[in-house]
Amino acid sequence: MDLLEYQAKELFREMGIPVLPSQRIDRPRDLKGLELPYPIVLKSQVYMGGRGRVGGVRFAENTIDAVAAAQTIFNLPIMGEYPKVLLAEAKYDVQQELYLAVALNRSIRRPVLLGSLKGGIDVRAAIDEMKYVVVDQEFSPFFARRLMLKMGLQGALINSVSAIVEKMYRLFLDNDLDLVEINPLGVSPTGEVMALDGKVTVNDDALARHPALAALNPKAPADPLHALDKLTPQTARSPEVVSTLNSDGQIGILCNGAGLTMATMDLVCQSGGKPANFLDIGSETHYSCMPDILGERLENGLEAIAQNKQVRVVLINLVSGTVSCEQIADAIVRFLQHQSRKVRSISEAREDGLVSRVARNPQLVVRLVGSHLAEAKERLSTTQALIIDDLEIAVSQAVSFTKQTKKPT
Amino acid sequence: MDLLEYQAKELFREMGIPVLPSQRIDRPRDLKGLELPYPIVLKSQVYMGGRGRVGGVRFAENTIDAVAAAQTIFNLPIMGEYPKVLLAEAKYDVQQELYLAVALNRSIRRPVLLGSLKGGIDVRAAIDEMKYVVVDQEFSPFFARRLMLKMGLQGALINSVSAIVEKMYRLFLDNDLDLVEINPLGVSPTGEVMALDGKVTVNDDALARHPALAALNPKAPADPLHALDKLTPQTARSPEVVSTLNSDGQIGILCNGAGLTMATMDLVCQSGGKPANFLDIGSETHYSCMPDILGERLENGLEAIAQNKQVRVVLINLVSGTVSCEQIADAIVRFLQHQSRKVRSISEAREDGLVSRVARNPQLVVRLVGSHLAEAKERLSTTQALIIDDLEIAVSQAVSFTKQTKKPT
Amino acid sequence: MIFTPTSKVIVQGIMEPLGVTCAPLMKEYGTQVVAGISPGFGGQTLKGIPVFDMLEQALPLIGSVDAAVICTPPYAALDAALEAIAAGIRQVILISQGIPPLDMVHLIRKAEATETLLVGPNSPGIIVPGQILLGIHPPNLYTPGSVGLISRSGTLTYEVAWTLTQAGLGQSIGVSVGGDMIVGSSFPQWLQILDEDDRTEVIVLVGEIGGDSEEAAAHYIEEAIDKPVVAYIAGRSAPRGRRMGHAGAIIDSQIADFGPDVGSADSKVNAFKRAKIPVADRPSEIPTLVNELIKTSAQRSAG
Amino acid sequence: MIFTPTSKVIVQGIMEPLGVTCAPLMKEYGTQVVAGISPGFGGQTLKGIPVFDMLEQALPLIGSVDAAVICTPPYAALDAALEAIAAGIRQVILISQGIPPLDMVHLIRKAEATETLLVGPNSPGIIVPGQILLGIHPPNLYTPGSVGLISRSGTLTYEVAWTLTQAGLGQSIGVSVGGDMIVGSSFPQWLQILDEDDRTEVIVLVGEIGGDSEEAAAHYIEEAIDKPVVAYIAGRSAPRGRRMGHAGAIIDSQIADFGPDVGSADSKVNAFKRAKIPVADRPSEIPTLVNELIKTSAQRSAG
Repeated sequence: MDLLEYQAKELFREMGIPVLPSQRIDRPRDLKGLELPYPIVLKSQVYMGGRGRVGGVRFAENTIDAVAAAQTIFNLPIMGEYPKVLLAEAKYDVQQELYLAVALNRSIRRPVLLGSLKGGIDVRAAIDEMKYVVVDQEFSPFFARRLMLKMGLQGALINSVSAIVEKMYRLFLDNDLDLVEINPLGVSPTGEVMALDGKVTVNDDALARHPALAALNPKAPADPLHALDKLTPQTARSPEVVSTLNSDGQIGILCNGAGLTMATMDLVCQSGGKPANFLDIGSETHYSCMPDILGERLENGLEAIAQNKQVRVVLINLVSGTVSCEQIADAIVRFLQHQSRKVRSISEAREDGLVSRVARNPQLVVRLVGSHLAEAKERLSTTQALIIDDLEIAVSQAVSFTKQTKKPT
Repeated sequence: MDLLEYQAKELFREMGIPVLPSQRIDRPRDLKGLELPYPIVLKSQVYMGGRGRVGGVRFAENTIDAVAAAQTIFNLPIMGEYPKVLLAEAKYDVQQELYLAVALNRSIRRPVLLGSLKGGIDVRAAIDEMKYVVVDQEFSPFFARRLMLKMGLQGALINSVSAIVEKMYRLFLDNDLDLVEINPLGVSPTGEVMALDGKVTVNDDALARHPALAALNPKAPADPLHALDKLTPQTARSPEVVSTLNSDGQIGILCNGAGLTMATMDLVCQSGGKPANFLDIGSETHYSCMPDILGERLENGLEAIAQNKQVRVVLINLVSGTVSCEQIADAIVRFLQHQSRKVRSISEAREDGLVSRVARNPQLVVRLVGSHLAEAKERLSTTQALIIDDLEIAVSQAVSFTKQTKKPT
Repeated sequence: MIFTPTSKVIVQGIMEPLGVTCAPLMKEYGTQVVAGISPGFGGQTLKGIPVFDMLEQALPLIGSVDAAVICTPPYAALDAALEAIAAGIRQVILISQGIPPLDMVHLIRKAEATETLLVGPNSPGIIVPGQILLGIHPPNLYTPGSVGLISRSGTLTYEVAWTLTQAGLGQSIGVSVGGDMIVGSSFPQWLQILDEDDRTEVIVLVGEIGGDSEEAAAHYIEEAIDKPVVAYIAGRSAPRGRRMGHAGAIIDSQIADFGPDVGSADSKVNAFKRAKIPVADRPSEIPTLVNELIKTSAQRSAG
Repeated sequence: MIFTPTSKVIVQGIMEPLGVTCAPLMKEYGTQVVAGISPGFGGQTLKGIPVFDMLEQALPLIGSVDAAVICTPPYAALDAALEAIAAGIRQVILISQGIPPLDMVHLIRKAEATETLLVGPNSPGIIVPGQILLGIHPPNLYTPGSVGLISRSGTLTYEVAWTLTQAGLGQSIGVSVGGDMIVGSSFPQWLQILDEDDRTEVIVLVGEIGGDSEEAAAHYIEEAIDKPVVAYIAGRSAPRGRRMGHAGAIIDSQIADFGPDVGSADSKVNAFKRAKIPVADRPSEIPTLVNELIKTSAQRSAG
């Protein structure tokens, strides 16, 4: 979970990392009650980067300027994202801007400290000068000093900047962060340091043990890759979140497990199909995973996928060690019964019968691997669901359904 | 530094250790604005133990009872200590009372977890059932469960009580405590747990890195043994705190280092002397220790010891590696000059001359070990201070001064 | 192979839903599940497996233990693993998903210091077909043989195992290093184990997009592995997207040794191709490629 | 003896007031002070000693280092010690007082894992008269000889050393384990070192009231030390008082193995007497008792 700049700075303040006096602005007229002296900086609070280059950061010398600037920023999308909040902040006189970060590196499997003498908005320059220190053993402040020396800092700055990195690391550890970044850390002509912009990403798996952070609930824009790639563990009964892929796709994909979902989607694409959306109803490694829950999730998942009226065919590919195919088939049958009841009730309500076409159930193509497959086939034999043993045949069949059938108009 | 119960419980609350609804009472009339429902318990907030046995804890059914009880408690000393604050707390229905503590053990050099099935005011019973677990490696919650099993807890209580110990340990670690104790931990008939009384001792050496705790500044009663035995490191320029020993003693003792102070005091007693007070002006292992500071501390220390008009002789025993005897002698000379100026100015102000006797300087017996001793002797030769090489002769001389001279009347 | 039918195994979190599923599955397969641990449930039994509040209560009764399988809630897993390591267990398999990464960092440091083999988290564990099950692999999809199967997926591993089994290719082992962000053992570690394992003739490595573990594996195979390897990568059709935004880009570019595009399917497939490792385009191609390698291998031995 | 004139030594916190006092004192005594460490002062020198920001910058220039002497502010000492251990130094002497006890617990666990000898904190360190000074013992009060002097005081150690020197009894070593609540090495550890040291004939142990380290030492001497030992305890006339109040009493009664009165002068003196170790009533008695023991010892060797 990403935090907005003003939320990150609140954490910095609590940890003793110096930040400028600032005020949160929810609407332009809040600036009339501003408690900061002018000149100020107004900054768009968005999750996307690069706001500085597109006008999301503006200076103001007085209230009239500030209100105008705020109106402009509220109406300026940053890579498609509109700010809900601005941050008004005092101006700061910097002589030097540094880049500092603590991040978790999955391949080294350790936190790393990062630092560059060239902080600020020019990311390329920051990267060229970037140095890093792997925190291979338990952290102690000397790891931070090691970064200072790699960066080439000298004299008193070694201590003042490493003290900041120390606090960043503590923030990182105490709050289970994936990332804490200060860019830039401003260095004043007198050698004082100030965190001028900050970014904090809280690890989603750990969020439940940090209720204060979880409460910030930023509702970051959903990212389809995110859902697959981060393998975000859902609690066993959490609501199903379907990821949309192609607005003109006609196949919905439902699998258990992220890897299997990706592999199935790959096969659909390789067979010339176009997935509309997909849903991973969860792997079997959730500690509260129980056979009945998978059935329930399957049922709800099918409902969720079928919400997208674009979807003509749903390809179900489930490989299960702990749930029998029979139980899975039962859940599919329950879904189909529920759907047909819904269609009937809508048709009854609207006599013109038009809705029955719109609310038509998608074709189900089911491929199951696991125990009691024969019984599952038996259950599904009386439904419209097509059950196929071989994965590739199931995929071709699903794709061919989209080619056979015309799109409803 | 000890915390009072209500301060300890505030820490418990922040850490998620369950405590009862309560309210701080600074004067009896605060009870008229009480937000707790009756019946309540009123508890004397003192650093001393054993308040329950002497009436420092009282129940009240209504406001009239409560005000009367509060007046009684405010006027009831607990081992000589009057409460400045009471705690009003809801009543709790307990089925069982447990004792739990996390303490630092100096001989094992590790934190230990302590637990007894017999908590409450009967300390003897608690001790008879006490079990402990040494946290030899980095803490993990299984150390707490190990204590539960040693105590003989079973079923759900294993988890609910070990969760409390886990939080106590985190409190202990995060705040550099010497001790955190819950006695009793109440267990309700339904198996819920509640910290009914708590004790927290913050380590004095670590206090400076916990400003929020340091701000609680409880001004605990000074304990002469404390000063010697805990070897509390004073900051190099902190004010001198003289420890008073015997109200009829006539010798003041000033040394550098706690061990040397104790050894010198032992010799004075063995020679039949009676120390009035003593002062350790600090060992040489303070990181900001500098030669000029020792001289300054000596001068201030002599002033502080001489405040006690009972003191007829001051025995100075300084063994220094880093400060030369010459510098020490200079500081003594400065003290004597300052004292004689003071005496003179008082006598001038009061013509009856009586004060000169009262304000008379104590006799100084000086024993120094270190470099440039000859120069030191030279400096002191023109003063009233008697400088002696041998420690035991110096001690006898100091004692004999108190026997020779009559006490001023 | 370090895992044999004589290995003594405990299940931590045995009374959690996952443990209740996992432990009997293991026992039915013939694994010696000598005890289960679940604080608060001491004295009970699960399908004949005695349950204890703590591991140290069980040890005097069951003797030394070879492996611990962890099915606890994710926030209790670090403690369970440390309890196992403190009790001298040197093979720890974490099934539960969602363990906070910094808990894993802590655990990995401890495991390195004590030479403990960690598998998982978010892993179905290990199966040595016909010998032992340490986790929740569906046993009926596997059959004994000489293909060593390594992955970081759960159900996709089963899919590939089933594909091999149907093609008449048995497996010497099936292991998933786990799907969470930070996992306890790496592909190179397992490649090394299988390279030294007598029963393994060919290694199948099943990867996914994200991270750089496939790139690292490709590099390691080229440098250090003698046995033939077939790779497969899932996620080729997944949409490209930013990972950690702006800062993520900076960080990845500095830390990864495998180029700026690391994590994508192309990066991974190319890494294997550069290392001359055949890459299957789809699961059904895996048995074909394995058979070719076995043939080449046999020819080489014959020649 | 593990400390010799060839030992290479660094001083951490060399630019703090304590370091500025300590390092030149050591160097004048002939100790090889090869570098000083003070972050922010890299590139400067102190009395000819080169100063670095970090230890790892110094190592390529000065080679491996035998001992680190720490003079930093107390809250920086743990980090300095960990920096020294990470750089491979296995003798760490903490001079600074006031290091938080939980920092010491952390450091002691690390030292045990790496077999590092810790001395201090709140200790003048170690002197091997005529050979090497690692700390702030006043060299002129010591003279080479065969009495091993162990204490937990600072200036009282100097007092006893001076008493011995004046009585013509030289010292093989003077070491203070330190006066803070939690210290890095124990009396038994040092008793063992001196028992094995060829130059040491008699051991003088200087104790104080508080804690149970003297009781533990008496017990250890009885069990494991062959050389004669003289004890002295300071604080006999100190007023008795509660330590940690109510809870403290409970805790002490459970953890201490030496009875309820542990920590008092009587408890300590009695422990030594029970172990048949002569106890000096005053510092001036120490040389007398040492001489007697040497005589007995000589007679025994002769007889």
